[in-house]
Order: sequence, then structure tokens, then C-alpha cells
Amino acid sequence: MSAPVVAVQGEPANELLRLDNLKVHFPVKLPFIQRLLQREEAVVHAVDGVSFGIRAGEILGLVGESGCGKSTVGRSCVRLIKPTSGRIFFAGQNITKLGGENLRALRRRIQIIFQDPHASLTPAMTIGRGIGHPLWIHRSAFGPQKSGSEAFGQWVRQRVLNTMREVGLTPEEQLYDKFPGDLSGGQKQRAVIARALILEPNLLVVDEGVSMLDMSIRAKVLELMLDLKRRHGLTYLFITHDLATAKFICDRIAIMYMGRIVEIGPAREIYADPKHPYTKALLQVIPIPDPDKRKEKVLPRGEVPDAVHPPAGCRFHPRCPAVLATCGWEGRDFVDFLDEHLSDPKRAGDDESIVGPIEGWHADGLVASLEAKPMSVEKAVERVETILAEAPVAMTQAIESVSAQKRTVMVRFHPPNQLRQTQVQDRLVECLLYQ
Amino acid sequence: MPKSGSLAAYALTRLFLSLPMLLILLTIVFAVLRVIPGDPIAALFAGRAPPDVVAQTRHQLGLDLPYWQQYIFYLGQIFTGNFGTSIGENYHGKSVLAIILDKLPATVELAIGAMIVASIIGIAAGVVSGTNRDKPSDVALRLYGTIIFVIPVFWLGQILQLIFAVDLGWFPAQLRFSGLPFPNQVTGLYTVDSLLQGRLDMFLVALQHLVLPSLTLGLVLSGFFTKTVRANLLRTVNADYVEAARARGIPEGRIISRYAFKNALIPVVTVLGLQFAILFAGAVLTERTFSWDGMGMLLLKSIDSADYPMIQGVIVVYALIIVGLSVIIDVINGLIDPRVRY
Amino acid sequence: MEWLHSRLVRPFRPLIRERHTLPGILSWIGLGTLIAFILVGIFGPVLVSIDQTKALAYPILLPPSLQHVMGTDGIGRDVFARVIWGTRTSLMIMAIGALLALVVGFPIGLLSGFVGGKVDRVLVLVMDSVYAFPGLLLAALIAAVIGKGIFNIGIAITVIYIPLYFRVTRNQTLSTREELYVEAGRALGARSWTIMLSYIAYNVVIVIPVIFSLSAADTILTAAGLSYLGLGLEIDIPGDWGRDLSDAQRFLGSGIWWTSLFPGLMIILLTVGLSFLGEGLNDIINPLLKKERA
Amino acid sequence: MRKGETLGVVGETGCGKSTLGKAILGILPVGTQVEGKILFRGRDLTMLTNQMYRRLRGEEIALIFQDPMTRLNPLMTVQDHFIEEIQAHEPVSSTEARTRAREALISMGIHEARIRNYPHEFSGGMRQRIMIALALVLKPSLLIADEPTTSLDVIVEAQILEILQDLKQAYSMSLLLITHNLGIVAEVCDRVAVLYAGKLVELGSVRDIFHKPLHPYTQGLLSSIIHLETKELHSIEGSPPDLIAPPSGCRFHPRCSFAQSICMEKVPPLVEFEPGHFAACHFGDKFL
Repeated sequence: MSAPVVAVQGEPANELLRLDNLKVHFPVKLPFIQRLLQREEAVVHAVDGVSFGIRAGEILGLVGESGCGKSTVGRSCVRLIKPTSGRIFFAGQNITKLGGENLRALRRRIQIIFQDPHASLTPAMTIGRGIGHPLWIHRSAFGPQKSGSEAFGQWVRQRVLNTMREVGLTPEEQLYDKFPGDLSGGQKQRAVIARALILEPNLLVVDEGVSMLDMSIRAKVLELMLDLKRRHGLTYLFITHDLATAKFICDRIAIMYMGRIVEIGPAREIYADPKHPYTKALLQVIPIPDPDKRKEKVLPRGEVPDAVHPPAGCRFHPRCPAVLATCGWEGRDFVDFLDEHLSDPKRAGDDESIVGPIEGWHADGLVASLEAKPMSVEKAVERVETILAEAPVAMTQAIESVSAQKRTVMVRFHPPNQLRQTQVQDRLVECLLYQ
Repeated sequence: MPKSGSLAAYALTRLFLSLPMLLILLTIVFAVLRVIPGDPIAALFAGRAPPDVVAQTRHQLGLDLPYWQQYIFYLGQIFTGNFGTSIGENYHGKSVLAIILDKLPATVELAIGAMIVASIIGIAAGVVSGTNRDKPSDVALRLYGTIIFVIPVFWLGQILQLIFAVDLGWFPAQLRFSGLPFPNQVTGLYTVDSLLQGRLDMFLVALQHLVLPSLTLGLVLSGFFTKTVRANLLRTVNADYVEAARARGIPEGRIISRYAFKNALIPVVTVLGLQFAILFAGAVLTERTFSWDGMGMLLLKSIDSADYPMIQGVIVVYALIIVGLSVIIDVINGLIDPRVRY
Repeated sequence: MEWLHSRLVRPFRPLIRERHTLPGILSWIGLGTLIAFILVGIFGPVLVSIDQTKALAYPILLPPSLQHVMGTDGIGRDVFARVIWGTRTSLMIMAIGALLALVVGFPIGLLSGFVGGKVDRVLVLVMDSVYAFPGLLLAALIAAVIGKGIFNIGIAITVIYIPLYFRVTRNQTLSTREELYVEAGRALGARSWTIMLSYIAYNVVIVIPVIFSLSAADTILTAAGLSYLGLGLEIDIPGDWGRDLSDAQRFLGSGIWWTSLFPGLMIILLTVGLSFLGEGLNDIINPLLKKERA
Repeated sequence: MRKGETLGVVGETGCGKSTLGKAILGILPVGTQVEGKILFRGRDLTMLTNQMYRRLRGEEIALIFQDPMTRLNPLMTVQDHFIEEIQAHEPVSSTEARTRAREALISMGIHEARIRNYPHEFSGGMRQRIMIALALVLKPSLLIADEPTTSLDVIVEAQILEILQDLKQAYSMSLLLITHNLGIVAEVCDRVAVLYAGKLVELGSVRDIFHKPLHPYTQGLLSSIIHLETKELHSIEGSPPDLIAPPSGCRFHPRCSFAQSICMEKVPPLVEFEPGHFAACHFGDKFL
């Protein structure tokens, strides 16, 4: 039933971009003083092993909540961020370590559009100058026109005006000499698109490119993007947190959670029948603008955990409604559960005096231990077992033992099962339910 | 999570982190005094001494050694607390450190007095100005803040002397003390020493002498306070959490004191750290205007008499004080603001 | 260059639009004062003979009268003539000090902020240390070591204002560096120096008029302070406000006010004018920057 | 607005919906001109003295803001916020206030040990829960929620909305939900008010608004939502007007495809076209 993890070799030849086990870890930015006090160096696991490919001429949607690492993936594709490990291929060429002039040459072929059009435009450059600036930057690449700065300037101006017309930034002659501050939000986003298009790239990364626009303008810009795809055969990596927009525009979508892709496949099928519990949860919370279709929702518990210490096993397991015993339960899951249990005075009773205080518990990998000396270790072990009766079944099953060592209470978990991307029908899913 | 010990940990780390700053300041002093093109000893004597005396002095002070040897010797001196002996005419042969410690309290007394004046006037003016935005009182106080801050402190001192000492005769124009025997030297601060001795009359005399210099320096500094307090208060009275507190029905007075003012205080305290530079610079000028016998006067006299070890000593002590104060300021900030600590 | 125009000329347009608001009024007063002083500095010495500034040119300590509108001082010099000649001296020191600090501090700050990393950390530590130290003391020390004179004082003062330019430039560079359009510039394939000049520098340049006015005011004060302490200029300089104030001190006890009042007023007028200009510009330019970012 | 109901207020950015919430609480910036009446239980709030108004805030009407990250005083612990608010309205001892604060936190699923923590030690979702707990600790009869979930992730957003609905039941209070998200309105509201350029253009039950919108603006708004069933994109032409010089007559006329000359000249009154369904459009009956 399980298929092998994606291999780089033997991929379809028409793949324009491929990421292979991409990882990006950022050092946690701390004030100098704290860095001195910190023992280990903390890193944010922004992207933690992402692989996917984009075929030429398709729109791939990368969808996830804020902070899931989708923007980092986008920025890595255009090499604005240096990957920690993994490889990036563009049109068959390994661009992971490209630098200097080669990287500059690459940037003519991959462009990126950011969320905030206002902040993306240099306030001191006129619209025309800003849109044409890429041509000046890559001046040497346009060999013949290089002779005579006057002629090149004329040529640039013509191309800028043409591109402005193409993206609907009209009347282009008037807008040419305006500053970004004088334009409306929709016009600014059109200018940003024009600036990205003027180099005639093959791949366009759109990082939340329409999220900041008002509803009415959003539709227009999306239409423009689809139109450009049809006319120029552009390929898009469309990054968004909005599943509805993604459904409308994308051919395939990839769902990201905490730096990993949990499900990737054809958009229509995923929306019709989501497989991964996280995808299900996400699709479920999209509000439906019809008061007659209200329904009860089963929401994942809690919030997205800290990406400095991502959960073991499947990252979604602490919140997952369909969690199994083998999904990655570990020491701190028990501490979190105990914390929650003790917070409720009705359920907790005198538990805190026997197995508390919660600050006395320490989690290290698969083990949680009570290091503050309880009055009676045996009694504490007994009580932990009683409390566990109320815990989620999957967690109770994942526990290997509750024991006493000298004067320390220890809760030990079974190691989790290895998690792999699995082929399920027409898509890849990373979930033990399907392995 | 911050625990009770973390403030101490923070303070210690902060102290440790001040070492590079101290070293840099000491190095700059060293560089200015020796490495700058030209001959410091000759420049100091300014042609008043024959060449052989200059050469001899230079040799005596080890200034003809290679720089790295001088540098090590210099740092060694500072860290053992031995600043050498004076070569100037006033204190010839005496320990530099002893003389400095003798003059230091005068400067400290003046600085404290000025700080009190500056904070009272500055904070009051800043609060009034910041809570009455764009009303006439605000405009007037803003102008006050801007103008008072660029008035030359020595000129202001002269005018105050002219009015309150010469014309009205309310306060003495010069010196730290007069008319009575000096109080016993305990802290060196005459106001404190006289009280320790239980002599109210001495205290009043000391205070009388202190008023004009403190007022002069304090007024100038208050301009800076006014501007900073106002700017930060304006930022916090419009903060989101202030609006939220108002929506919860918290009384207005409490919102100003507990939300706006306290939050505005954090950057003010930080800026206060930079104030010390202005404070000590102003103190030198004020000391001269009022013949206030402190560190500033000592420095001027030492420059006059080409007392090289003394100049170096005084500047190094200023550097130590500045670094020490910056640590204290940061710790105070950590005390007010829980976000700084961990 | 287009960005230089858009940064150095465009920001002054609001000055005309906002001439009725408080910052606008202050800026115009400041600008007017500065221009008036520059005119006095250039033409004053042409009109007022240098002989009037020499010792024993007139009887000593004459109170203000029609012949001597500001009186004469303790060694028989015309106070008015001294004040006029002092304007030129002060402006020269201001120009040397503030310009040198700008020329050194601005590029270092720009580079430090742009390059970041260890270089930046070390530079910041050094500059902050200097900044924390009382500037006047440092200048006094340097002046004592390198000797008196307009140029030397200019240099001594430069040393204490370089950190100011550095700080402001660097902080501005740092926040600009994080702007999205800078990242966009990189994504377009621009080289580092293109980004620094076309995308960052212009945003930093805009703050220069503000720091210049404020630090120029401080330069005047520091120069006067040095002269007051006897560490500033040679004794034969035809005009030196700080020295005049220092000389005035002796006669204060006898109620001679004119030798102190007038040089002091000149210092205050010039410094207040410069700070009005600086703070007014600051109040106008900051919202402009904020609007661009919002 | 009726007791115990949820009224949704929708509109685009800058249509005045946040101002409405603040106006009800009387916390608009000093110098703002307020006209008209705000009737709360028959009393006109604009006539209240400052002191009475202050007591009313938090005690009878509470407000939750959009951005929980900046709405708590960074220098005060969570506990201090609660004690301060309780004591600003009721003469109770600190111990009593502390007990109630603890209960409020626990009811929001936050461990009581964290009551001594500072705001910066909580995540966005937790802070919004703290804000809700703060708003509800005095059991107000009206809760105004101004885009309470906009800055949160979609799943946390759904969690918070669920909490709000549960609490509304438990405390039998009324909820005024200000939002730009029509999907949320469809899911949680009983009645809906649509604002355009500072004016109420349509008011009715949630079914009336979604199934039989009478105002062209409401129609445009509904068709421009991109949801999972979207097949075709629609948008409203033009952009929201400048509120310094709003258009004459009906403020929507420059963007309205049904606009006639009367729309430019006369301000349309708010008319009840069918029971409980109001709209301010000259041609509202055409869409019935």
C-alpha cells in the first residue's frame, strides 16, 4: 500500500521547478544578553523537509496558516533565502548553491510578487522607472541595445509602456511619471505584476499576492493572473492562506503545516475528498456564506505549537482528532495534558498535591518525569495512572510505562512509527492513517 | 519564564557586557592622549618649557616606549587602581587617585542637584505638554524645551548670577561653601556631611551655594526631559491598550498614571542614560562659572599645568562613571519592564 | 540622479504646504535665522572694521551708546564688532565640524547597517561608547592635545558628532533594509551596490537635513564651551563668542551686563534657529516616511 | 437591537464599522463630533455624564478589539488587569477580585498558574481569550466584538467564534459582531446590518440579507465573495468614496449599475420593504 518517498531521478521532464527535501532553519533572534544565557542554540524549523515539483504551465497552490513556512518556501525558490539543506532544481538545473552572476541570470527567469504592493514599490521611483528598473539591472543581458544609453532608455520606455498596457495599468502615459503613493491598491499591485513580467520570466511565485486587496479588486487581479497564464504559458507557485481562492485558481494544491507538506495533489480531488486530518480541519472552518448551511464543526484543539521545538512524529498529532497511538506521542504531550487536567479544579481534586506542581514536571524526548520530590512516589505513580484513564485513548496507548525510579516518577512513551509520504489515489499524503 | 532570580542574572550579564564598552572607552582615551599625530607633551606645554624638559617629562612618563608597552602599562595602572603621581605645579608628587577622589564629591553633588531640578521641571512640563496636545500650554512648553536646551549653560549661569547673586543677593555666586568652618569630610557631599554632623546652619550654607549651580545645569537639562517625556507620552496615550482600558471603564486618572505614564517612562529611562554625557559636559562648564571645585575644574587646571597623569586619570574616572551609570540605567529598565529581563 | 532629487528636494515641498502649522512656522523661522546669520557672517566683517575688535581700540567697559551699540569690553574692544566677527568664526567651525562628521559618519553608518553582522556590531559598540562619553570632555581633550585654531576645533568637534551621524544613518539603513521593496530589488537581480544606492540610500539621505541642523546647533554650543574653557581658539581671533563670555565673567560682579548679554544672545539666536529648523523638519519628514511605509 | 440576539455589522474597509463600536462606548478621540442618539435600555448614552459613562463601560457594554497583541498593558500581569477592572466597577477586596479573575481565566481554558504572567508570554489566541475573559468578567448585557478574529489563524478563529457563541448563551447577552467577512456573518448572526461609506444601507434577518438582498451594494458584496463554490469572479466596479467629500444623494450611486438621476439627487430613506427587512435604496422594491 505504501509507495516510496519521492525520488529526484526520473521525474517528468516537463517539471519546471523541483524542491527536494528542502529545509530552512532560522536562528532565533534573541537580544544579545539572552543569547549568552541560552545554553543551546535555538532554531526555528520554518521549513523542515519539503519536496514537490511544478510542471510547466500549471498553477500550484501552496496553502497553510500563517507561520507554516509557505512564504519561506516561496522565498527559497527565488533564492532570497539560503536553504539549510536540500536541493532546488529549476528547469533541470541545480540552483541551490547558485551565486553571483549566475544567480542574477536566474532571476530573469523566476520572479516573485509579495503580499503588500505598497511596500514592494520603492517610494522614490516613479512607476515607469520602477517597472523598467529590472531592464536596467540586467542591461548587459540585452546585448544589441547596449550601445548608446539614449537608445536603450527609449527602448526601455517603450517596453514599460507596453507592459503597463498589458496588465491594465492605463492610461499608461499619465501613470508613467506618478509615484507609488499616488496610486490605488489595485493599481499598485498591477505595477508590481508589470515589474515582474517585464523580464519575461518562466515562473512566477505569488506570495499572498491578493490577500491585502479589497474583495472587489481581488477578483480583477486574479483574472489578470489567469489571463497571463493563458497568454504567456506562465507557471505559478501560488502561496496563500485562503483555501477558497486557491481552489478557484490552482490546478494542484499542497497543504502545509509546520514546515511540512501534509497533502499534495490535484485541487479538485483534494477539495472533494480531503485525506489528511489537517486538510479536513482547514476545509471545515471555511465559512460558507449561506445561513441555511450552518453545521457543527469538530475543531482541532489548541494552537499551532512553537516551531522552535516542533512536536515529534506527525507535527499535527497533539491537535489531531484522528490521532493514533503511533503518531509521535512524547513526554511533553503528557505534561501538557496534565497541565490542562490540573487547570480544571472540578476534575483535578487533590491531584495537584500528589502529582504536582506542574512546574515540577520535566519532559525530555519520550520521557516525562516529576523531579520535584512527591510525598509518596508509589502514590504518585498510582495517581498518574488514574488520571491517564481520562486522557485521549491514543495517548494512553502510546505510553510504554509509568514507573518510579528512586524518588522520581517517570512516564515513558513508545517510540513513534516512521512517517512517510504515501501515495493515496491521485495524491501524496503524509499521515499514518494511510501508511 | 522569568523567575525571581532572573533580574539578578540579567544585571550580572549586563555588567559583564559593559566590559567591552569600558575597554573601548579606555582605548579611545589612550589613543587620544598618545597616538594622535603631534606631541601631546609639547602641545600641553605649548612652548612654555625648554625642549630638554619636554623630552625628560616624556621619558619620565614612559611616552618614548613602543605603543603596545605603553598600552599594557596603562591598562595595568587602571586595573590596579594606581593612576600614578601628579607632575603639575598644583599637586606635584601627590597621588592622582587621591586628588581625584577628593574632587569627585563636588561634581557628584552638583550632578545630583541638577538631576533633581531637571527631573522635577522636565517631567512636570513633559506631562502637561503631552496630555494637552497642541493646546497653547503644549506649544509654550515645547518652545521652552527647545530653547532652554540650546542656551549655553555658562551664559545662563552668568545671567542667574547677575540676577540672583549680584542684583538680589539671595545666593552666593561662587564656591561650594563659605563663612563657616567646612563640615567634617565623610561623604564629601557638603549637604550630607553637615546633616550627619547635625549642623543645620552648615547645611543651609551648603544648600545656598548649591542652588544656583544646580538650577543652571538642571534648567538646561530639563529641556531634554520635557521633549522626551512629551514625545513618549504622546505615543502611549494613543496606544491600543490605553483605548482598550478606556473601553473597560478604567478611570481616566488611573489610565494616565498606570498605562500611559509608566509605559512612557521606559524609553525615557533609556534616554536618561545618554543624558549623563550631557550632564557631565555641562557640569564642567558650570563648575567653571561658579568656581565649583570639582572634577571639571581639576581637569582644566591639569590641562593648564600640563599635568599629563592627572588629565589621564580624570578622563578615565569619567569613563568609569559613564559605564557604571549605563549599567545601572539598564538594570532599572529591567526592573520596570518585564520584557527586557528574559 | 532621480532619487537624490526625490529625497532632497521633494521633502521640502511640504514645508511650503505646512507653513501655517507649528512645525512649518518653526522651520521657516529657523531657516530665516540661519540665512540671516550666514549673510552676517559673509558681509558683516566687510562692513565692520577689524580694528574695532582689537584690544585698546576704545576706552574700556563703555556701556551701550550710539557709538557703541553694545558697549565696549574689559580691554577696550567694541562688543558689536566682536559679535559680528564672531559670527563668521562660529559658522566656519560649524561648517567644518558638521560637514566632516557628515562625510565620515554617513558612509560608515550606511555600510555598517547594510553589511550587518560582526562588522556592524563592533562599529556600533565603538560608536555607542564614544556617544555615551561627554562630548565636550572628549573635544577638550583632543583640543588640548592637537592645539588651538578654527580647523583643529572643527576636527575635535567632528570626532564627537561622527557617532551621531553614524547612529542615525545606521538605524535608518537597518529599518530600510528590512523593507519589502529592498527584498523585491534583490529578487529582480539587482547587485548589492545598486540596492544600496537606488533602494536604500535615498531613504536614509532624507534624515540628513534634520541631523545636520540639530548637530550644527550642538556644534556651536560645544565650540563656544571650548572657548569658554580657554581651550578653543587662538587669542588673536577677531571674534569668538565663547571667549568673550569667558572674559565677561570677571566683570559680572560689578554688574557689567553688556559684555555677557550680547555674545550670549547671538549663540542662543543661532542655536535656537538651528533647532527650530531641525525639529520642524523632523516633524514634517517623519510623517512623510511613515506614510511611505504604511 | 434585541436582547440576546447576535447582530452582524458588515462593510468594506473604511466604511465606519469600527467607529460605530467606539461611538457606542463613547471612546472616540477627543474632538470628534457625534450627532444623533445611542439608546441603550431606553437611555440616551450621549447624554450621560463622563462618570456615568465610565461606569457603563465594561459593566454593561464591553468591547473586544481586533488585535489582541497590542491591547493589554505590557507592564501589567494578567491578574492586575482583572483586579483593576473589577475594582474600577465594584467595591470588592483584592482577594475577592483575584478569585473571580482566576475563575474567568479557567473558564477560558487557561491554567490559573499563568495568571501572574505578563501579556507577552501568551500567544495570540490566548491573548484574545484573555481579552474575552476581561470583557465578560463583569457580565455585561451587550458585547461588541470588533473584528475579533481577523488577526488570528483560521482554526483559532473558528475556536474563538465558538467560544463567543457559547458565552452568549451562557450569559444571555447580546452580541454585536463587527466584521468584513460575510461567511462568518452567515454562520453566527441572527440579523445583519450592512454599512456603506458611513451609512446603513440594509438591515434584516440573516436569511433576508443572504437570500433576498435589496440594496445593490449588498448584492455586489455577496457576489464578490470567493468561496468554495465560486465558479466565476464578480466584483463591484470602482472604489469606496472619499468620506471627506462623499457623493451626493445615495452614496453608492457612482458604483451602482442601476443608478438613475434620482440617486444622484436624493438621499434614499431607510424603508421597511417587508417585515423586519429595511433598505436604503430608491428601487428596493424592484428586487423583492
